[in-house]
Amino acid sequence: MSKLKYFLALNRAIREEMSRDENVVLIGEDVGESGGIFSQTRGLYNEFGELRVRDTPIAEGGFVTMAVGAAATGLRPVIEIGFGDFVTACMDGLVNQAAKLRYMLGGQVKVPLVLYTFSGGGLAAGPQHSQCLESWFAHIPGLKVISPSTPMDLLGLFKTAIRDDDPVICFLGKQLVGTSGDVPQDTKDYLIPLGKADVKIEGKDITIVTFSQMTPIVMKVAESLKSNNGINAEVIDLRSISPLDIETVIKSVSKTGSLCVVQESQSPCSVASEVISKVVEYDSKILFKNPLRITPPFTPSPFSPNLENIYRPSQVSIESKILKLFQ
Amino acid sequence: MSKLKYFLALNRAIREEMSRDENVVLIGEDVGESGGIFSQTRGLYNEFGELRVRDTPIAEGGFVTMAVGAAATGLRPVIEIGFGDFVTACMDGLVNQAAKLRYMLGGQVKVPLVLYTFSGGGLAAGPQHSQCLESWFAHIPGLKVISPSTPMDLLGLFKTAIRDDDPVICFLGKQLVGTSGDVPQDTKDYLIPLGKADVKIEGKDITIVTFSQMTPIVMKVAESLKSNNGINAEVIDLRSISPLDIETVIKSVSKTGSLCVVQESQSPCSVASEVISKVVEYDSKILFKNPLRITPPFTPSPFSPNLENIYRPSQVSIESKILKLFQ
Amino acid sequence: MTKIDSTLAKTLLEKLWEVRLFEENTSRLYKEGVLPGFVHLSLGQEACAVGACQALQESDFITSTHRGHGHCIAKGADLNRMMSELYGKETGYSKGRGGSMHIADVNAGILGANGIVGQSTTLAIGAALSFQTKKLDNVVLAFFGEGASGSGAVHEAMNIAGIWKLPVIFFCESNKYAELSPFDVHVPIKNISDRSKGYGFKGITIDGNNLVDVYSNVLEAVKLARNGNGPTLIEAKTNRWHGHYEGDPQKYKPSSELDEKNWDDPIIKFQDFIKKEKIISETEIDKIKEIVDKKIIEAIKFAEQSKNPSAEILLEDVYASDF
Amino acid sequence: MTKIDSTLAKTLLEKLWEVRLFEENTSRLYKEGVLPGFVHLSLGQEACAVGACQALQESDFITSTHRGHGHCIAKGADLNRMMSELYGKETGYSKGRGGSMHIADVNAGILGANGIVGQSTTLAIGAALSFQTKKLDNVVLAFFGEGASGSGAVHEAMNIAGIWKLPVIFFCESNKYAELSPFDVHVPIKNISDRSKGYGFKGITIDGNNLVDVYSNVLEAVKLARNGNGPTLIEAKTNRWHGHYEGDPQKYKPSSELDEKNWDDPIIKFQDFIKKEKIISETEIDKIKEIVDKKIIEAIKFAEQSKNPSAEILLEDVYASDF
Ligand SMILES: Cc1ncc(C[n+]2csc(CCOP(=O)(O)OP(=O)(O)O)c2C)c(N)n1
Ligand SMILES: Cc1ncc(C[n+]2csc(CCOP(=O)(O)OP(=O)(O)O)c2C)c(N)n1
Ligand SMILES: [Mg+2]
Ligand SMILES: [Mg+2]
Repeated sequence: MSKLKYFLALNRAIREEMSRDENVVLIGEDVGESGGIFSQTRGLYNEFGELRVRDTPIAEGGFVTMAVGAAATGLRPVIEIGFGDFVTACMDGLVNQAAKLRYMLGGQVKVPLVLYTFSGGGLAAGPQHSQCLESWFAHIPGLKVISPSTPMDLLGLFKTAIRDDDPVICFLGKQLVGTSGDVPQDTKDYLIPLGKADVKIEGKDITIVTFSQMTPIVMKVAESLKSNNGINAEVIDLRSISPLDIETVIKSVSKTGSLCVVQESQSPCSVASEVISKVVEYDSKILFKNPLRITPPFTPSPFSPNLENIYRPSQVSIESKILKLFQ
Repeated sequence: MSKLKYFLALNRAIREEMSRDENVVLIGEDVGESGGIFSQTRGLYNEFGELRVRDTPIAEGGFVTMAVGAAATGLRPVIEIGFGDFVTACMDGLVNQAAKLRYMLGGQVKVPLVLYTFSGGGLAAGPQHSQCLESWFAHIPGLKVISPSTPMDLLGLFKTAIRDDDPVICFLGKQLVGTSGDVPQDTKDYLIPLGKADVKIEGKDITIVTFSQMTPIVMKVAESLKSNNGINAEVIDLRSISPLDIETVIKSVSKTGSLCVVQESQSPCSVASEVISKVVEYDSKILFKNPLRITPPFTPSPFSPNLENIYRPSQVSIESKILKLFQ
Repeated sequence: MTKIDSTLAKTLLEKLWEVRLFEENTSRLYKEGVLPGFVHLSLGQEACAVGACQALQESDFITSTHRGHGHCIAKGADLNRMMSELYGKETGYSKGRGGSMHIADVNAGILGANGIVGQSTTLAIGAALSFQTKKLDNVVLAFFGEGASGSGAVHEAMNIAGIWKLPVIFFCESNKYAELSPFDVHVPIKNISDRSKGYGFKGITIDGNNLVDVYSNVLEAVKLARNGNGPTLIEAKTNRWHGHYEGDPQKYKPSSELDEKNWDDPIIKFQDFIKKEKIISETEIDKIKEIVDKKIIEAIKFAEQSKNPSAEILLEDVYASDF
Repeated sequence: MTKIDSTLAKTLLEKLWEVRLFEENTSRLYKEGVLPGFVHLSLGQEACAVGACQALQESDFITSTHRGHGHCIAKGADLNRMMSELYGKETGYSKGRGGSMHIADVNAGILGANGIVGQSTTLAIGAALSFQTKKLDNVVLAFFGEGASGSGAVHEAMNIAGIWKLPVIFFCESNKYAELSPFDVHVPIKNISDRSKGYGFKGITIDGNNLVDVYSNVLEAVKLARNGNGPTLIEAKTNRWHGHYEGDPQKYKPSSELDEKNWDDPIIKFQDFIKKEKIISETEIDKIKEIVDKKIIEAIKFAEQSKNPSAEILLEDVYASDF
């Protein structure tokens, strides 16, 4: 094992896969010579050249659908959309093209592309630069959605995503960019399958399901609940949003009898709604308490740090809501 | 009461509101002189003139954001997007502009616009012309979402939406276009408040929640369950998706102990997920059976009528799934 | 002017008739209630499809629109599988899952018709990107309409293609109407081709009903693109004889345009040219039509005898790998 | 050439300094860690903001971008409330909910800065639509960057504005960079203004560092728009002195561009002009800067003394009516 930063895990995943397969290309705004706004793509332009690493104009709709056309004709594009909020500009390419092309054309093509974007709050970036929109894509057949919380998961899932023959959308956590974590020494063929959740902490009293930037916070909550309140929470990091590893969640809830989903995204029609629905559809009797969603209030994400701190689920707010369940 | 067709209810709602308030304008592709592809806007161009009824070029992204700018400066635009699938082209205008402008600008503006679109399948229109995407918008604070199933509801909700000071997205049922229904004689001020579900049929054995084109089908299911199986289903037509009238659903489930949501949209992260989650969060003990979602399989909407008939929930398929709950 | 020899003339004429008769029969079958869904026909625009595709090689690609039958036929799609797809049958190109708006034959270089206006151009630059990146000398031709020219997608595609000098031809079938509304609702200038200057490449407006004009101009654009000199925008002025969709009452058209006598027929135009230049004989001309007639009847029979797609086909091909 | 009298010159110079000193102080405060989030400064581009807005009336509107401080100041926003917004305080224009990228003062005709590149133009045509529909003779000016010009939104806005002859001015601050990449990554031609022909209206490229040029060209465009003659596209070539955002290491710029000595200073340019034409005296010039200096200090004090937004502010203004 060695230590690697989250954004460098992304960089390494792309580099290794570009070295392995010359059909992998990188496309996006400022991913080229400048190396990206978080330095996430640095070095790749020099290593792979201007044909395989392309700085685009500001035209997310255009270059995402372009990538679909490229994927259907033999390339394996990796596309960057800087902020998760800007997916609004490329929905057609993802939803009406990438997700449906294979089905619509009778299976004649595959669309192996990966789109990654930095999502979520915590940087006082304001209402148009802080959203979490992964739930939209989980609603769409034909797409796969991942959201890794650690450098290791990012590396393993991203490499799998690049090798996957379907379109995969990867929501990275903005606040995680600079965080460090263990990764294997040799990662060349380090792959984590899509659709497998990770039980971060085992416990018998409550199942807390979460993903992306909320994972490290929820882990602190679990530690605190244990040492301060004697509550043993089981923490599940979904990692994949679609496919969703509901088996792991159900197994856990069957043991704990209690379910809480913590996410930074809005609550209605979301991953949290889906997890809860799937569990009670399976068997509503395994719940001994009412399930709980911990999400931001139903407002846009505010700029001012003191408001953003109230808006986003925090260790304190999560803890106090969970403790109420145990009163 | 008099009879009116669904598409003419839309026409009348727009006409009456345009007569009442000169700030109401109609904008969209072919909404003008030609009167719209389903004749839904016929006569409006002649009555209100070229300044207030505008045929746009094919630029959904552009004219939706334009409408946001217009709404923020005093107009009350009604916008048509022909098929629900094309909202992919105007997500930024709806989600990053319309939904957030008021909040983001400190409450200095309001954004009174209504966007309507024809959604859903049943016309063998294929994968890019049959989707139901209302769940995406219910996920977004700042937007309101409605989906009426009858001419009366369409008329009353749409007029309310036009008078509402917030952006409202209205998903109309494509298959409902030519259906007829009662409307009040004088509809000038006939308003139905947003956020109120309609109990279409009362029953004590199961609560079936639905909306839009599924409503008439579910009503037939309920009739058949009653006469053939002695099962009394309570049918709730949500009408509003956001705000969502969960009180009415909870009241019903408290009585029936059993919940089924039928929708034409995809299942994951959807209105159905939301309804089920909200009910069990409120009190999972009120459910005596596991809740059930009846939705299409997780595939794009196919063209061929025989596949589309399998894809979409039908009276037969809904009935047999509900009957299983009672075995 | 490009030389048209007798072999080429026969091919071109055969293709023209294939498009014409395929569309006429589709119109009839739709009217008879045999075909489900929506169909958008390209009657009157045959010279665009045939002229443009003839200038391409088999390994070149096209992308197409909701009005794509002509393009697909011209690029070499199989009439049987096309017709079968319109019927929604299992032997159709999309196994019945796509219908008229989604016909593709990737082996023949048809990346598919597409139901979202404008996206033919963005998908096209994607295929062009593949070719450029892999250092292949293939080119891509994107069909789109004058209505589509108002969409941001088309602008973004042309801008990117201009910057990267992608091997792509933007072929605009400027057919006077987009759905129910005329040219000037969509375009504030006379010729859309004027926009190419804004992207740093060549643009030209031509008579889209003149097959030889279309063919020779696209040939030139293909040469530029194949040699690494980037895109061309070709605007072909043409006419959509039928409604936007079959069944469209076309109230928005002046009656003169509805009168067949006034139609500028690209096939007659080409046949007149052939006759004048004495490239092939009149009997040969007639024979071509007869042969095509049979092929279409064959295609209809094929479609009718094909099975409806089975329930498994509904669930297939959503993903290429595990989900 | 437009006549600049002493009153006008004083106003212009004051505005120039307001922008300059506001931005310099913002830069300093950001570096000191006082300001949260991201800020994008318009240092070097002051003549664009001031010249363009001076050509408008108070009841005319502007729309702005992520780099909007200068535009807002020039159109008459209150420095105190602006600075307070950058601090995230309750007295800010957005009550602390928007920040640097969302400053608006609708009473002053500022429909808001916007964080989504390109949408300043589509929001602008919306305001222009309001004016045209209500038969008011106001106009709207949309600021956008050369990077934004590649987006479909800008094309759709210009096309619609061209067709409907909306009273709008498209003002492109062509400042050589979009984020970290130079002009030619985004634009395949020399002058973006060439694109206006494709939309049927006038386009011109000007020196965006020359205040008088900017002012007089926008005046002319405003006259056209106000008289119902539709849009103009003005491309003002200028320079972004600082990074894309404060903190940007700017490794992508050649060192000559980073050297202040090489900066083409619009304020010095304008002051030289004033001096040469003897419009106002040097002491007056110096006094203006002093006055502005005080205003900015005032604004910072106002911001610092303002309260952080209370929790209720988080929940307010999501909807204008019941939800
Ligand atoms: C994004 C999008 N908007 C609207 C439509 C509906 N629509 C289908 S065809 C069409 C008109 C297209 O006009 P044009 O590009 O001129 O092509 P033509 O039909 O004349 O071949 C429209 C508006 C669509 N399919 N996609
Ligand atoms: C739709 C969208 N894509 C990308 C971004 C990220 N972004 C912010 S500013 C910017 C560059 C804009 O360049 P330009 O239009 O030239 O304006 P300038 O920054 O030079 O003022 C980019 C890409 C964004 N905010 N919105
Ligand atoms: Mg057309
Ligand atoms: Mg710039």
